Amino acid sequence: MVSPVLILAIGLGTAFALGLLSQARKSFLFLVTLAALALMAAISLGWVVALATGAAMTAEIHTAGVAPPFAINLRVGLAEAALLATISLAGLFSALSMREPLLRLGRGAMAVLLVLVMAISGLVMTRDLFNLFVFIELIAIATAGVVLLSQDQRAICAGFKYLVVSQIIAILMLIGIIFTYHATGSLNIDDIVATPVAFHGAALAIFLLLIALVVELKPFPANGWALDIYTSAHPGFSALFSAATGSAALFAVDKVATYAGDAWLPLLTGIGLLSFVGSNIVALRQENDRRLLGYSSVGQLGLVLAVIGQRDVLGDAYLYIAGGLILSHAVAKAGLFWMSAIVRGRTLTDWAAIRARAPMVLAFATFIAMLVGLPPFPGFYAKWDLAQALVAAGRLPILSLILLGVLIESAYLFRWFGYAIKREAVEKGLLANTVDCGITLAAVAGGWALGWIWGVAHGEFNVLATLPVLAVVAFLLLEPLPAKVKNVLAIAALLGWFAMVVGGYDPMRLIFAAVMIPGGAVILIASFTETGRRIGFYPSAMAMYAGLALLLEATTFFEFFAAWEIMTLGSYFLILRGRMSEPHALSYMLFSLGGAFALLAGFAIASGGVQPFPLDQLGTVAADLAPYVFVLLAVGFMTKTAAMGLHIWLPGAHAEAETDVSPMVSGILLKAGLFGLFLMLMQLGRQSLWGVDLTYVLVWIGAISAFLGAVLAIFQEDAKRLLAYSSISQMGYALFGIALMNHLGWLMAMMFVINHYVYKSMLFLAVGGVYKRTHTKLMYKMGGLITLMPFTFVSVLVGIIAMSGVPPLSGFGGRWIFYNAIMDAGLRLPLILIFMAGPIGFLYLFRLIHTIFLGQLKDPHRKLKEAPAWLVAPQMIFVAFLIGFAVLPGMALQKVDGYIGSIFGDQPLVWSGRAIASEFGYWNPVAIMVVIIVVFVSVFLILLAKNHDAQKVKQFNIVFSAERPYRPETTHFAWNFFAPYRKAMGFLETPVVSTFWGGVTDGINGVGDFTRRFYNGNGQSYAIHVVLFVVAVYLIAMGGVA
Amino acid sequence: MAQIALATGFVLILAGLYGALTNRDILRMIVAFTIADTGVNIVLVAVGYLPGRTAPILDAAVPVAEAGQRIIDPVPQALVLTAIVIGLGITALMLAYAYRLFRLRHSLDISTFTELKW
Amino acid sequence: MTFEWIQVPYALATLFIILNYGMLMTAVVRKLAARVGGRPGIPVWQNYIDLVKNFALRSKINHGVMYYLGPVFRLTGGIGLILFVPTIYGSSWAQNFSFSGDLILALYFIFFGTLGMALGAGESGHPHSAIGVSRGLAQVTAAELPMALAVFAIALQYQTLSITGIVEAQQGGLFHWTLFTNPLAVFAAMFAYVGTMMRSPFDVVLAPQEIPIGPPTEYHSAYLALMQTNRVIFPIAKTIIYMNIFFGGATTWAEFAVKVFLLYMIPAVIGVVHPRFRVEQSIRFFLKWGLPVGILAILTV
Amino acid sequence: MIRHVVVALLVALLGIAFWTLTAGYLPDAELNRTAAYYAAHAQDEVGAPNIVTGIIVTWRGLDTLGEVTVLFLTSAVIALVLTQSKTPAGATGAGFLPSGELLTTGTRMIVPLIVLLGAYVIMNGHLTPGGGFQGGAILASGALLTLLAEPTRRFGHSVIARVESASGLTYVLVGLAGMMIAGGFLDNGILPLGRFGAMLSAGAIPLISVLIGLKVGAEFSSILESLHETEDA
Amino acid sequence: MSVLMLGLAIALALSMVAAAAVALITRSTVIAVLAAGLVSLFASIFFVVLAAPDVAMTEAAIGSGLTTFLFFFTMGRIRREGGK
Repeated sequence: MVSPVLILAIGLGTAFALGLLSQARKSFLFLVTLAALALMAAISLGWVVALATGAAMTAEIHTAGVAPPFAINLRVGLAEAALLATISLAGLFSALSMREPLLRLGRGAMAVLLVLVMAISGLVMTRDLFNLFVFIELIAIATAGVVLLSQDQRAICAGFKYLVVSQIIAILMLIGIIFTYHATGSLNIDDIVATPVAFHGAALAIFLLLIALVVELKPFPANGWALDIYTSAHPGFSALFSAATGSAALFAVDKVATYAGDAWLPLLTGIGLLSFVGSNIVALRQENDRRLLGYSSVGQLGLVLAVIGQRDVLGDAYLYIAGGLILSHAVAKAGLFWMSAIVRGRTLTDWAAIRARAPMVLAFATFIAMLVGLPPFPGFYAKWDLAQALVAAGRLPILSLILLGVLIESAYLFRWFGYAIKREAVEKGLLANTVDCGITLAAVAGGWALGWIWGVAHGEFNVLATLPVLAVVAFLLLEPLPAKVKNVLAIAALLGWFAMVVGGYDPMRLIFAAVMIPGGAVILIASFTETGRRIGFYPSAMAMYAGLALLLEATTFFEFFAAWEIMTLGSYFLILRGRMSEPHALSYMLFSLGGAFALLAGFAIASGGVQPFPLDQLGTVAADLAPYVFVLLAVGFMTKTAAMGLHIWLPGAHAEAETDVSPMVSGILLKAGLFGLFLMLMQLGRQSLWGVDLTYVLVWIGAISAFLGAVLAIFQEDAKRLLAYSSISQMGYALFGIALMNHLGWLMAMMFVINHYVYKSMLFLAVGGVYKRTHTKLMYKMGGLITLMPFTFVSVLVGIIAMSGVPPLSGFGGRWIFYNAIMDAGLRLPLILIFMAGPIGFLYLFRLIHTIFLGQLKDPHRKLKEAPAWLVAPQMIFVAFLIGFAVLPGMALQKVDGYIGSIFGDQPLVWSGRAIASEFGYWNPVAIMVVIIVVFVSVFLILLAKNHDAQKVKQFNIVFSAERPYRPETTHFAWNFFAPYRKAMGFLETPVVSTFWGGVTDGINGVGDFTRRFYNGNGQSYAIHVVLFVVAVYLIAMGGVA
Repeated sequence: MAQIALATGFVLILAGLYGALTNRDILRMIVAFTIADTGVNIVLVAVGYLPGRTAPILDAAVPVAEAGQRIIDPVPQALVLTAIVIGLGITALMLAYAYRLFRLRHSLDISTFTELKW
Repeated sequence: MTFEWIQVPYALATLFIILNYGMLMTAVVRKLAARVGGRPGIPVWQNYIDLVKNFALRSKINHGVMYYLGPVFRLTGGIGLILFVPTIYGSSWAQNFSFSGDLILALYFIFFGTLGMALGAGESGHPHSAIGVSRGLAQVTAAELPMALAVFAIALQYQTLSITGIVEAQQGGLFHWTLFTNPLAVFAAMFAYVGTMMRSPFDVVLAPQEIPIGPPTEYHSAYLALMQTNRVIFPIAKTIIYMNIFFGGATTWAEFAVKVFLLYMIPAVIGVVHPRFRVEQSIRFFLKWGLPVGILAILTV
Repeated sequence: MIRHVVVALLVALLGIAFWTLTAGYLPDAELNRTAAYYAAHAQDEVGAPNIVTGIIVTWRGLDTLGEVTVLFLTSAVIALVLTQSKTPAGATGAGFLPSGELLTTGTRMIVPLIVLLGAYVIMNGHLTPGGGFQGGAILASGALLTLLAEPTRRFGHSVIARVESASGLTYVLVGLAGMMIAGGFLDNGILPLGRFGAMLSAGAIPLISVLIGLKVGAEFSSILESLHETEDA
Repeated sequence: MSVLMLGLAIALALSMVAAAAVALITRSTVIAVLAAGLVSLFASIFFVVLAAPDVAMTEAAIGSGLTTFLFFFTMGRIRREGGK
C-alpha cells in the first residue's frame, strides 16, 4: 500500500506545479487538479479497503526519520482512512461542482482548493498538536480564499467575519499548546497521554486548546460567523466546508479529548447537546435553504460532539456510532449542497422545481432520510446502538434530549420535503445539468452503499439484506414501467411473500398477516384505475408493505423497530402523494417519528443495552422498569392507532390521500399499532404506575377515542374526513377491547381488526369512486347517486350495515362478543362512553349514505357513470367476504379464539356447530340470517304481488307544502345534517387537542424565531459572542480554578 | 524575567482583544489583532526561556558536550517562527478583505456589513 | 337450542295473535284518547278498514329500489323483533325463534327497521322525509342510551343475556319483578320506552303540522299498508321486550294482553298532557335525566 | 457604550484566567525531554549548529512545509481578491508623487546590500541565527524598496510565480526523496551530514533553507506586487 | 542574572505596553499603525533579551517591516479611492 503521506505530497505538489503550467490552458489545469484529487481519493479508498479487510495494519508514518515525540508523526487507522476518503471524494465532487468559478479565476483558485483538501486531510492524520494548529490555520486561510469564489457579494463580509474569529481561535490555541508543552514536555498527542500532568496550570492549558477546537466546530451560541459562509459561499464549497472540515474538526476534538482525559467529557456532551438542540430549534424558522443547511450541519456537528462526549460509555461501539453519524451527515449534507446548485431560487419553496427530475426527488428523499437517521442508512443503526449504550449507562436525559433534537430536525426537513413535493414550481426553476446531477447521484449511491456497509457491520440484522426491502429497491429500479405492469408485479410480490411466510405464524399473527399482506393486494387491485407511470407510488407502497411484512417477521427489538420505521417512511411518502396532503403528511410524520422514538426509548430501557434482545423476552423486564417501558411502548403504538390525544394527524392524512392510498393507510396501517399493543400486553400484562393500573388508563383512552371519534364524525361535511374520524372511533373500540385484558376483549379486538379492515377499505374505495366521478368530497354537493352508481351504493350499504352492528352482518358479532366481554370485566364507567358511541356510530354512517346516494340528484351529476370497474371490483370482493364472514364467523375466529384461550388459559366460547354459546348467552348467526331473509322475502313478495307494475319516477316528482321544487339543490337536505346534535353536543367539537399540539409547535417556532434574532450580522458582535462563549464555558467548567 | 515576559505578553493579548472587539473601524481591528499576535509570540518565547542560559546555537561558546545545560528550550522558538509568519499571512489576508469591503460599500465601519443575518 | 320445523307454524300463530291484538289495542287506545277530548273517536275495527283500503289501492309510483324496499325493511324489522323474542314464558309454542340470539340481538335489531325506513325515506327525495329521518335518528339514539345502560344493569344483575333466563328469574310473585328488585334500571328503561314510542312530547319526528307524518311522507297504497302493519306490531314487540325484562314476562295470553295494554298506555297518557319537544330539547332531556339514572343503575347493580 | 463595558468585562475575566497561568508559572530548571533530546542529538542526527533551524527544517519539517503553504496560499488568495476588483477607471495611479532624489539613489545603493545580506542569512541558516524565512523576508524588503523607488516599474510577475512554484515543487520532491532514500518524509539524510559547522554540512538543510528562502521571498514580493499592481492597472 | 538585563526587560515591557495603549487609543489610524510597528520592534529586542536571536530577526523583518508596510499600502489605496 502506498504511504498516506502521498496524499499531502500530491496535494501540495500539484498546487505548486500549477504555477509552472501556462495560465492560458485553463481546462488542462482543471483536469490536472481533478486528477490530483482523484489520486488522493484513490489512495484513501485503497487504505479504507485494506484496513477494513485486515490486509493492512494501522499505518504509523514518521516524518524526518525520528521517533514521534521528537518529530511529527501521522497515523492512518480505519477511522482516519474513512474520513480521508470522505474528504477527498467531497473535494473531488466539490471541485466539479465549482468548475465554473475555478475556470473563471484560473490556477490560483485551483491551487487554493487543492491546498484546502490537503490541509483537511492533514488535520485528520497528524498526531502533533502544533501541526494540528498549522493545518487549522491553513484551512482557515484556504476557506477565506475559496469563499471569495462565490458570485454573492455578501461572501466577502462572510469571509472577513470568518477570519476575525479564526484570529481569536488561533490566539487561544497557541496559548493552549504552549502551556501544554510546558506542562507535559512534548507536543505529540500519544506521548502526552503517557506522561502524567505535572504543572497545575495544565488543566487551563488543556481547556484553552479544547475550547479553541470546540469553537472551530461552530457550537450553537457562538456560530454566527460560520453560518454566513454557508449562506453566501458557493454551494460546492459549502458542501466541502460542512462535510469535510466539519468531520475533520470533530476528529481533531476526538484526538485531543483522548489525551485530555474523561474529566472533560461531560463538558463536551453539554456543549454538543446545546448546539444540537439549539441550532435545530433556530433552524425551524429558516427560509433560505443554504442557511437552513448551515444550521442543520452545525446541529449535526453538535450531535457528534455529544457522542464524543459519551465515548467513555459507548466502549467499542463508539467508532461504529460516531462513524455512522459523521459519514451519513457528510454524505447527506454534501449532497444537499450540491443539489442546491441546481435549484435557482433560494427559498425552501423554490425546491419544488426538483420535481421536474425524478432522480433528484429520490436524492432529496435519501439525503433527508440519512440526516434524520431512518433505515436503511447508517444514521439509523448508529442511533439504535447509541440509545442502547446510553440507557445501559443510565443516561436517559441525554438520550431524550438527542431524540428531541432529532424530532425537531425531522420537523423542518420533512416540511421542506413537503414543499418540494407539493408547492407549485416556478418555471425554469431548475438549472439541471449533467455534472451537478451526476455528483448528486454519486452522493446518493454513496449513501446507499454506506447503508449496506453499516448494515453488514451491524452483524445482527442488515435491513438492506431482507427480501422485502430488496423488493422496494427493485421497484425503485422498475419505475420506468407503466403503472399497470407494476401493479401486477406488486400484487404478485405481496401474494408470493404471504404464501412464503404463512406457514410459520400463530393464528393471531396469521390474521394480522392476512389483513396486511393479501389485504393490501386486494386494495392494490383498485390501483389499476390509474394510468401512466405513477412515479414514486410503487416504491412507497412496497416500502410500507415491506415494513408491515418485516413487522410480523420480527423476532428481536431491532428488527421490530427497523420494520416500524420502514413502514412509517413508506406510508409518509404514500400520504404525501395526495393533492392537498402536505401539512397533514408532515403532522403524520412528526407524530409517527415521536411515537417511534418513544418505542426506541422503551425498547432500550427494556433491553438495558443487551443486543440482540428477543421480542418474546419483553416480559422479563425488571419490575420497577416495566411500567415505564409499558408507558413508552403504549404511547408509541397509540400514535399509530391514533388514540384520542395523538389523533390530529389522522383526519387530514386519510382524507387528503389518493383514492387507493386512503384504504391502504386506514384499513391496514392502523393495524400495525394494534399488533404492537397485542405483543406488548401479551408480554407485559397488567402494569401499574404510581398506583394507577395502566391497562385501566388504556381502557379509558379507548372509550374516549371511540366516543369522541364518533361524535366528531357526525359533524364532518367531507366524506373522507367522516370516514377518518370513524377510523379513530373504531380503533378506540379495538383499544378498549385489548385493554380489557380478558379473553373475549381480545377476541373482540381481533374481530375489529378484520371487520374494520374490510368495511373501512370498502367505504374508502366507494367514496374514492364517487370522488373520481363527482370530483368533490363534500357530501352536500352530491346526492341521489343511487341510480347512477348502484354497485357503489350496494357496497356502502353493506359496509354501513356491517359497521353499525345491525344483526345480519359481522358487525353484530363484534358487538355480541363485546357485551360478553364486559360482563365479567370489573369496570363500569368507561362502558357508558362505549354505549353512547354505538348509536352515534350509526348516525354518521347514515349521514354518509343519505347525503351521497339518496335525496335529490344534482343537475351536473345527471350523466355520471358508475365508478371505474377496477375500483368496484375490490368492493365486491369485500362485500362477498363480509356476507361470508357474517354467516360463518368461525371460519376466521375459531383458531384465534383457541390461541387467545391458550394465553388466558380459559375457553369462554363454546363453538358448537354453527352456533356460539358463551357463559351468558348464545349467538346463532346462521339462524338469524335465515329468519331475516325468509321474513324479508315473504314481505317483499307481498308488496311485489300488490304493487309490481309501479312506474319508476324521478325524485323530482314530489310536492311539498303545495309547491313543486324548481331546483334539486334546494330540496336536498344534507348540509349540517345533524343540526340538533350540534346544538346539543356541539361543545364536544371544540378542538382541545389540536389547540394543545398547535400551542406546542407554535411555542417551539416562537422560541426559534426569537433566538435567531441574536445573529445580527455584525462581524464584531459575532467575535464578542465567541469570546463570551469561551469565558462562559471557562467559568462553568473550571469554576475559576487553574 | 520569564514572569515579566509572560505578563507583558498577556497584557498585549488582552489589549489587542479589547481593541479588536470595541473598535468599529476595520483597519483599527486589524491593527489590534496584530498587537495581540505580537503578544502571543512574546508569550510563546517566554515559556521557552530558562533563566541563566544562552541561545540554542552550538558554536565555539557552547560546545556540544555541555549543550544540555547551557541552552534554553529551542522548541518554542521554532513554533514562534511559524506563528509569526502565520500571523502575517492572516493579517495580509484581512487587509485585502478590508480593501475589498471598502470597495463594496465605501465605508470601513464593520456595522454596515450586516445583510447576512438571522 | 336446535331448530325444529314445528317452530315455524307456532311462530306464525303467535304472529297472527299479536297482529290482531295490536290492531284492536291501538284502535282502543286512540278511541280512549278521543273520548278524553270529548270526541266519539274511531270505531275499534278502524285499523282493519285502513289496512284493507291501502291494500286495495293501486299505486303507479316508485322512487327507486331503496324506496321500494323501505317498507319491506320496516316490516321485516317489526316481525323479526317479535320472532326473536319469546312471547309467553313457559308455553312450548310461543317461544318463536328466540334460540338464535337473545337480548343483544333484540337490542340491535330495533335499528334494522329504523335503517330500512330511513333509507327508503331518503330515496324518496322528499325534504320533509329527510328532515324527519334526521330528527328521528338523532332523537332515537339519545333515547336508546338509558335503555342500553338499563339492559346492561339487568344483565349484570341476573348474570345472563338470555331473555328466557331473565323472565325465569322473575317468576314467583309480584315482588320478584325487576321493577322491584332493580327499580333504577326500570326507571331508566322507561325513559327510553317513552322516548321511542313516537308520542308527544317526543313525536317531533312525524310532527303532523311541520312535516306531514315525517319519513313516510311519500309512501302510499301498498307501501303504506306494510308500514301500518308495522306501526301496529312494532310497539307491541318492544313492549314485549320491556315486559319480559322488567315486568316479569307473561305466562298466559291474558296476562300478556293486560300487561301490554297497561305499558302501552303509559306513553299515551304522558303524551296527552305534554307539548312537543324540539329535537335538541329531547336530546338534552335524555342526557340530563335519562343518562344519570342509567349510570346510577349500572353503578348500584 | 454597553459594548465597551461588556468587552471590558470579558477581557477582565480572560485576564483572570491568564493571571492564574502566569502566577503559577515557574520556568523549568532543566530542559524537558524533547529539548534535551534535540540538544543532545543536534550534531549527530541533524548536523546543524543552529538547533532551531534544525528543528524547523528537519525535525518539525512538516510544520515548515505547512508554513510555506500558508504564505503560498496568502499570495494566491490576495491575487484572487485583488484581480477580482480592478480599480475603478477614474482613480488611476497617475497621481504618484515622483520619488525623491534621496530615495532613488539610496535604493540603487542599498538594494544590492540587502540582497547580499538576504543571501547570507539564507545560506548560513543552519550555522548562525537566521534561515529560510528571515532571508526570504529580507529579500522581499529589498524588492519592496525597489517598488517604492520606481512605482511604475513592472516586475516580471510570471518570473516570480515561476520561481515560487519551482522552489515549492522541489521542496516537496526533496521531502519525497527523503522518504524514498532516507528515514522519512523531509528527512535531511538524503545528503551527507558533512563536517559539523561547515557551510555545506547538515545534510539537506542548506538546500531546504535556500528553497524556503526563495519561496518566501518570491511570495512576499508577489503579495506586494499584486497589492501594487492592481493600483493602476 | 544581571540586574541590567532585568532592568532592560522591565523597561522594554513597559514601553511595549505604552505603545500598545497608544495604538489602541489614538484617533488617526496612521499613528496606530506606527505604534503597532513600534510594539513589534520592541518585541524583537525583547526576544534578543530572551535569548531567541532567530525569532528576533524574523519579528523585526516581518513583524515591524512588512506588516507596517502592508498597512500603509492598503491605507494608501483606500485614501486614494475616496476614503477618509
